[in-house]
Amino acid sequence: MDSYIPFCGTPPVPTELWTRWQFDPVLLAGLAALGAVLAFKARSRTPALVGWSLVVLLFVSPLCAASMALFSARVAQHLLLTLVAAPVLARAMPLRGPDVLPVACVFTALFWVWHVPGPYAATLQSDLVYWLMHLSLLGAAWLLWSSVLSAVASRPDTVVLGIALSAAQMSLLSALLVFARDPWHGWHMLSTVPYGLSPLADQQLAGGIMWVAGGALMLVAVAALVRLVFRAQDGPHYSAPSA
Amino acid sequence: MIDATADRPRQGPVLEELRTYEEAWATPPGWRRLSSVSHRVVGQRFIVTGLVFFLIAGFLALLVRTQLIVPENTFLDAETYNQVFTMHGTLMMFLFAIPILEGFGVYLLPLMLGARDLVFPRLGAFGYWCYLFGGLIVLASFVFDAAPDGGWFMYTPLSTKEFTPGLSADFWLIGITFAEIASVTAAVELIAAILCTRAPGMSLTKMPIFAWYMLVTAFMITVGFPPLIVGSILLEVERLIGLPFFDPALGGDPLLWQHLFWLFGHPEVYIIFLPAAGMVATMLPTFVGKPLFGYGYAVAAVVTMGFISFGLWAHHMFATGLPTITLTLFSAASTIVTIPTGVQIFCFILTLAQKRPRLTVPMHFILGFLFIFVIGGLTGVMLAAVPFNWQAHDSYFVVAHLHYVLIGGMVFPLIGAFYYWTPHFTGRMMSERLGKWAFWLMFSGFHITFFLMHITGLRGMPRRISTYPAGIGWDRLNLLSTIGSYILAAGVVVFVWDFIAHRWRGPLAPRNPWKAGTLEWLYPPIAPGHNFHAIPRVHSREPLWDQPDLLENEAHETRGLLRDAPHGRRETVGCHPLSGEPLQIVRLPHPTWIPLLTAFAVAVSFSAVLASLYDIAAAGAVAALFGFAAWAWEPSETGQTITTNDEGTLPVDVASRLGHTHIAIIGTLMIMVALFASVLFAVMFLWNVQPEFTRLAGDPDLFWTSIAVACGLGMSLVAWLARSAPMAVLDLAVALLAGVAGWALYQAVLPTDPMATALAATLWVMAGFIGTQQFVLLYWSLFLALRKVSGQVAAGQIVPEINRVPYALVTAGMLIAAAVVLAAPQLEVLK
Amino acid sequence: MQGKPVVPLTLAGVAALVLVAITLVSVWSLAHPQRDPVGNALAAMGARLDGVRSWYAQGPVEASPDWQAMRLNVPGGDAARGRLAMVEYGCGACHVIPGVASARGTVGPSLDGLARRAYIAGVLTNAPGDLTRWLMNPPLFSPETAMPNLGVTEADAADMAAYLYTLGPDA
Amino acid sequence: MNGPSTLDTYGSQTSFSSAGTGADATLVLTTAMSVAAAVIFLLVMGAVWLAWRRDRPGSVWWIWGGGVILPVIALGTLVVASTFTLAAIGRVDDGAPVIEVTGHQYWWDIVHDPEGRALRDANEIVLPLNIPVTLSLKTEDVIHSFWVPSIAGKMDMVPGRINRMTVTATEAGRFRGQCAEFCGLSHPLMAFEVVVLPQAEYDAYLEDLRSEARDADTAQLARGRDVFLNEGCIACHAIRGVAEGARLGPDLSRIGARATLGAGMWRMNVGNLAGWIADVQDMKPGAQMPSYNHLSGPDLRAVAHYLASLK
Repeated sequence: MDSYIPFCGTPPVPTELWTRWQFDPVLLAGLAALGAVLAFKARSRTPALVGWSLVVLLFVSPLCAASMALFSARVAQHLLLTLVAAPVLARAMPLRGPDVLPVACVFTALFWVWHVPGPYAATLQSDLVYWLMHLSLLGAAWLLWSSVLSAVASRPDTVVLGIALSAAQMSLLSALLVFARDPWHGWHMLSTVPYGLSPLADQQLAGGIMWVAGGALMLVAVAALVRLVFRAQDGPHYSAPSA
Repeated sequence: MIDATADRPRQGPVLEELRTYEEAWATPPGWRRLSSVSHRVVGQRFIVTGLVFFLIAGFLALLVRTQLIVPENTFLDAETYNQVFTMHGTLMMFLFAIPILEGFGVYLLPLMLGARDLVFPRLGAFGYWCYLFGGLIVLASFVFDAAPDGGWFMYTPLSTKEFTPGLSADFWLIGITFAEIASVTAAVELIAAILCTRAPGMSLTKMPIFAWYMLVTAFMITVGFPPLIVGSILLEVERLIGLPFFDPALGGDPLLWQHLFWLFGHPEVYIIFLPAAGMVATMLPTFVGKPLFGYGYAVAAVVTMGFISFGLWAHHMFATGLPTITLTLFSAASTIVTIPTGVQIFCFILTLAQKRPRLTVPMHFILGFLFIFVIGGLTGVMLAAVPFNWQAHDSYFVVAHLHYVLIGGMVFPLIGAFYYWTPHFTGRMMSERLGKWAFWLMFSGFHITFFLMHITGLRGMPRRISTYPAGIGWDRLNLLSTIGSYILAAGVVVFVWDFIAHRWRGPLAPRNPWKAGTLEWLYPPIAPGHNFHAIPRVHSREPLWDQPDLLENEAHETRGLLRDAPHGRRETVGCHPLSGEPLQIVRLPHPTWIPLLTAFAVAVSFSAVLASLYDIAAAGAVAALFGFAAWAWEPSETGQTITTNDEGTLPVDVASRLGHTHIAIIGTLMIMVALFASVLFAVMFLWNVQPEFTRLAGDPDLFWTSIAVACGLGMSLVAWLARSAPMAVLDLAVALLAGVAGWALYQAVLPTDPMATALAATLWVMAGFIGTQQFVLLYWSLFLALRKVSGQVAAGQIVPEINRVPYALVTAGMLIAAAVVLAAPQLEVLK
Repeated sequence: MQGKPVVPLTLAGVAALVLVAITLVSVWSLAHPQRDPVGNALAAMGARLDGVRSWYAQGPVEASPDWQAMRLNVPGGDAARGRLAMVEYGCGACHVIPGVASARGTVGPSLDGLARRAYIAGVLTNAPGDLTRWLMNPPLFSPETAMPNLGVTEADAADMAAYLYTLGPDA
Repeated sequence: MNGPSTLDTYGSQTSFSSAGTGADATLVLTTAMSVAAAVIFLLVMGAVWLAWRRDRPGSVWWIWGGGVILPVIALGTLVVASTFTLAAIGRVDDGAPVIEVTGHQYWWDIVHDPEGRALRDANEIVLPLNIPVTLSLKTEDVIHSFWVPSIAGKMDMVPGRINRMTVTATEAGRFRGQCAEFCGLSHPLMAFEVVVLPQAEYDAYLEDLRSEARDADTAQLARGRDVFLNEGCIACHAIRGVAEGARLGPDLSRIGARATLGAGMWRMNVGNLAGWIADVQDMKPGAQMPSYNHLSGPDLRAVAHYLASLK
């Protein structure tokens, strides 16, 4: 296993970061397939295009390489994938799945599994596990946002609970990342130093990003959902009868 | 489905003939009024008790200010001073602000929503007694000369046995935890009431805005209070038997308390602010004569605020040495809350812009609210800037800021609300003249007191000091602040005098005295003790404005659903949570002593813990369990149908996901999940922060852990089966499996030594919490089995069974999560 | 509440007044005590009021001089300076001294009503000269006393004696 | 350096006059934010005023403008400004000389150069002028908070943790600091002084900390020293060259040189010292030291004079 090179390559130093684009043929094929499915199945073009472009960017751009060096980059990638790309894709092409709450539970479990030390290390030792991580996260998030969008008008209670659960677990995980005294991930022990961060600082940054940016994205989602409901059913207004 | 005429005890045709509407809803006279469970009575109890606590706490504040009037004052000694400021904060935050706002919610919401009572009146009454007894326990500390003196946030390790011997901290922890039961029960009750008992046609988007604010507040309470309850229990357990949760030498961490406390404490501020803002949003349109501008925006802002408030707690801890790299992110996060606040403020401003408002006394207080709260919000934004926070934190600047936010954001709207709704309580108007005096005295006194404190704080005066040296720059500021506080207090006295004296001096209030648009003003404000002879259909958010006939007819002749009391019973219409269309008839309880007696039993139990009389505590707890059983023993009427005059046939107490009991269970489960999440947070926080203690106290037994999980899953499965095949034997099976699961969990943690490390101690707490859940299921299932065996319920009446399923499922989920945590340290793959 | 709408000018006007008042008070509170005309004026006014009060408290002028007051007169002693010196030398650590907020000590006797006492520490007569000498070196007169030699200068001792003789001459 | 104590000085404990880089940068931020807050307040109140006078509905864009766009701009600016300030003052300088400050109920233990020869003092922190110093903040009992408003913002002292902050004093003089986190009965009596000295004087101070305490050169002082040794004071207090090692109470090797007694609360003089020894529980309730009211008068005087002589 020692000779194994993770999917996104060895941790880059800052100067070479911008040259590290990822043009793995399998990856490109997969992205193309996703694009094809979206092109045929998506309900609306614009969100499909936006979502797909974001996914492409997240995996082809040097962000992929950066996540080899920095855990915070990995977290940023996951947040963009699950909280921006996934809802946009769900808007474009809703998946059909179970209720919001079970999906939120599954999403929570996956989100934790892929950020704790053991499984995280495994993704860096096998391409298969690496892709299992990204596909399962994207899939669960896509499913979650699809069921949120489809249930928001009919069952806002489960939507609220599901989003509350997703937001709360994310806060909890990020709090642990921020307040840890030792870094969790052995992989990043040396890789963060060229970026002027200690491994612990990198992890704290990751937690902070998850806490704040993740929370902010959740908020935007909540506000947008409430507006969605109200735009559909805003009632008539009456003024006091003049005396 | 059972026919309504089927023979059932206690509601035979005899009763139906006898009782008129007024008789069915009569409040018992004299001392038997204590048995009343009506939302009006309970709401008024909350409001009056809250007001009394406000006056006590305000008096303590004057003692504080008097002590600080000159440097090196000897008016109070340090010990008394510490007790006084601790009790001031405690009473204001826990026993005044939240209960009184919930009291307004309890009183007003059914009236605004078109319900005859809250859906769980006995729960409301029980909650009130818990609040009262809890408050009395806290107050009793003065009598025993053991008033808490650790500040209202009771930081560890100062509040541990080592540094605070004696009972003072125990009075605080036990009394406050007890009083918090009232807050969470009221929250569940309000959630169910708002979602399930609205007038026909009142969809969620047509609710009065106050209901939205209260709904979000109630949800926030269910999630926000549990961390403090868990923290209090941990601290009390550490004090009583010495489990080392907060002792760094044994792997604990004093900051764990701060995290749990502020995880509660930050949302708490919004829990206090939101209902008051809801009052503003209700009163303001009345005086403008136009609906609230941007209702949808306001709702979106309130809902987002509810979410945001849980992510900000770290900004109370900027000076505890958080990682520098995250400080900026937390700082940015803290400022985000300005956006929904700003949206609400601009909704109010734009409401004002629609028409020239009437400048009444409540309107004065609303303007005062805008003026003060905006300043408080701006200083709050300043405090989010980390470098500034390091100077201002724990100084008088923060004292100024928090009073601007709380007095401006809550007390001013509240007193406006008293002027606005008092006619509803008493049938008489409060004085416009005295009201303006009260306002101007409070407004000017407030600013003199607290504006100067910004300067005092930046000049270096820390908070919570009973004395300060003369001549280093704080003398004049403190003198002026104290003078201001007397002016402020004079304003409060004028208000209280007016509130008392208007009972005989105030002019009689006409019907709908403020020309409001919301339903609570339908009846002439001579309190009849009951609401709605019939429940009218509504078409908008302002029914009294858009249906003038409602006010043109006599109130008791209102046309609508459930005219009078066709069955001589207390009933109201239950609605679909979203559309507001009638869904069911909710049968409501008549006056009963059980809530009072049960709360008293709980009070005995809590006080006995305080006095270390554990056998009495156990006896009290058992008595309370009997109380709950007696309370729920009454015959179920689910499955009957009632034909109403214009909505066709409606079922009684539906057994479905849309029913009020189910919504209440969801609310309860939110509390349970939040409690569990708090415990889980404690476990993982300690594991993460003090990893070197992970293996020191022995490993949990994984065999028993898996037995526990298996039983938990089996229990859920049987509970799920029992929902469609209600047989006593299934209930017994659920009880058995729940019991075995709890016992297996105990066996699982047994190899760890809770006294040895804090991590092991939190594992025991986690197991104990789930064990309690299992016990509830066991108790619940035995209760159901007993009822079936004794013939109290018939087939088809499956309400409790259907509600037990989510409870069992969530409990099983907790078991699985706990199992992962118990197993994790032994799985090399995780570390 | 049915009356004609009050002109909001009143409201804004009073609010503005409150604002202005708070601003003025804040600015004043920031002024250094030694460069504070308002504070100095207030202090001067207070001193004048004190003078009037003490004049009034003396009551009607009697024919005979107040021998008691004259007996306690400390030549060259300034009571106001003496009070500050008490703080400076730390007398309050051991004694309660009325008028000195920080002086709450219980090690030695309270100095309240000192003017009425017959002896100082039981060894010296209570007269201005003896009190001044005592303050400058207590162990000289009472070898077993716990009161240390505080290194008080003669001028300071006279000031302190003058202040102490203001404590309860008439009661 | 034995000037008047901060108790005599107006404005000795204020964030308005800054004598350290941290306080300085923060004061700029404070001023800017206060002005901005005042402007925003007036704008919002102006909007209320206009709304009051207006008689027809406004546009929903006001909500977007006032509730979303304006806050986002203002907050963005604030976060940027605050971050720059934080970056300027928040960094811990690992290379700077270290002073370890330990909070106790209710006094401060101070160790210069803790990694080296550990030079102890108490309740008076001497800082070199214009040289960054890293403070290492700890506590022995409950949470305290270290705050010298004129030098820098505060930092908590939490059991089980060490918090560090780097400060640079930019003005010579004496400044008052105080515990800012409620820590028990005598929390208001837990202050201290910071003395900022030019390099040469600072070096002399450190030299002073290295050398033994002043000798008792008169009969009375010798008697005081004997009382100190015989009455058990040495169980808690150390005096270099006389009795070393005890750390439960403040180091008294140069107590007479400090301007204040009892952690920044009283002026240092024989009178206060005698009163303190005889009845510390009255002066500072809850302090760990018992009142020594069983000493004979001459013994009390002697020990007070002896301590006052330690300069």
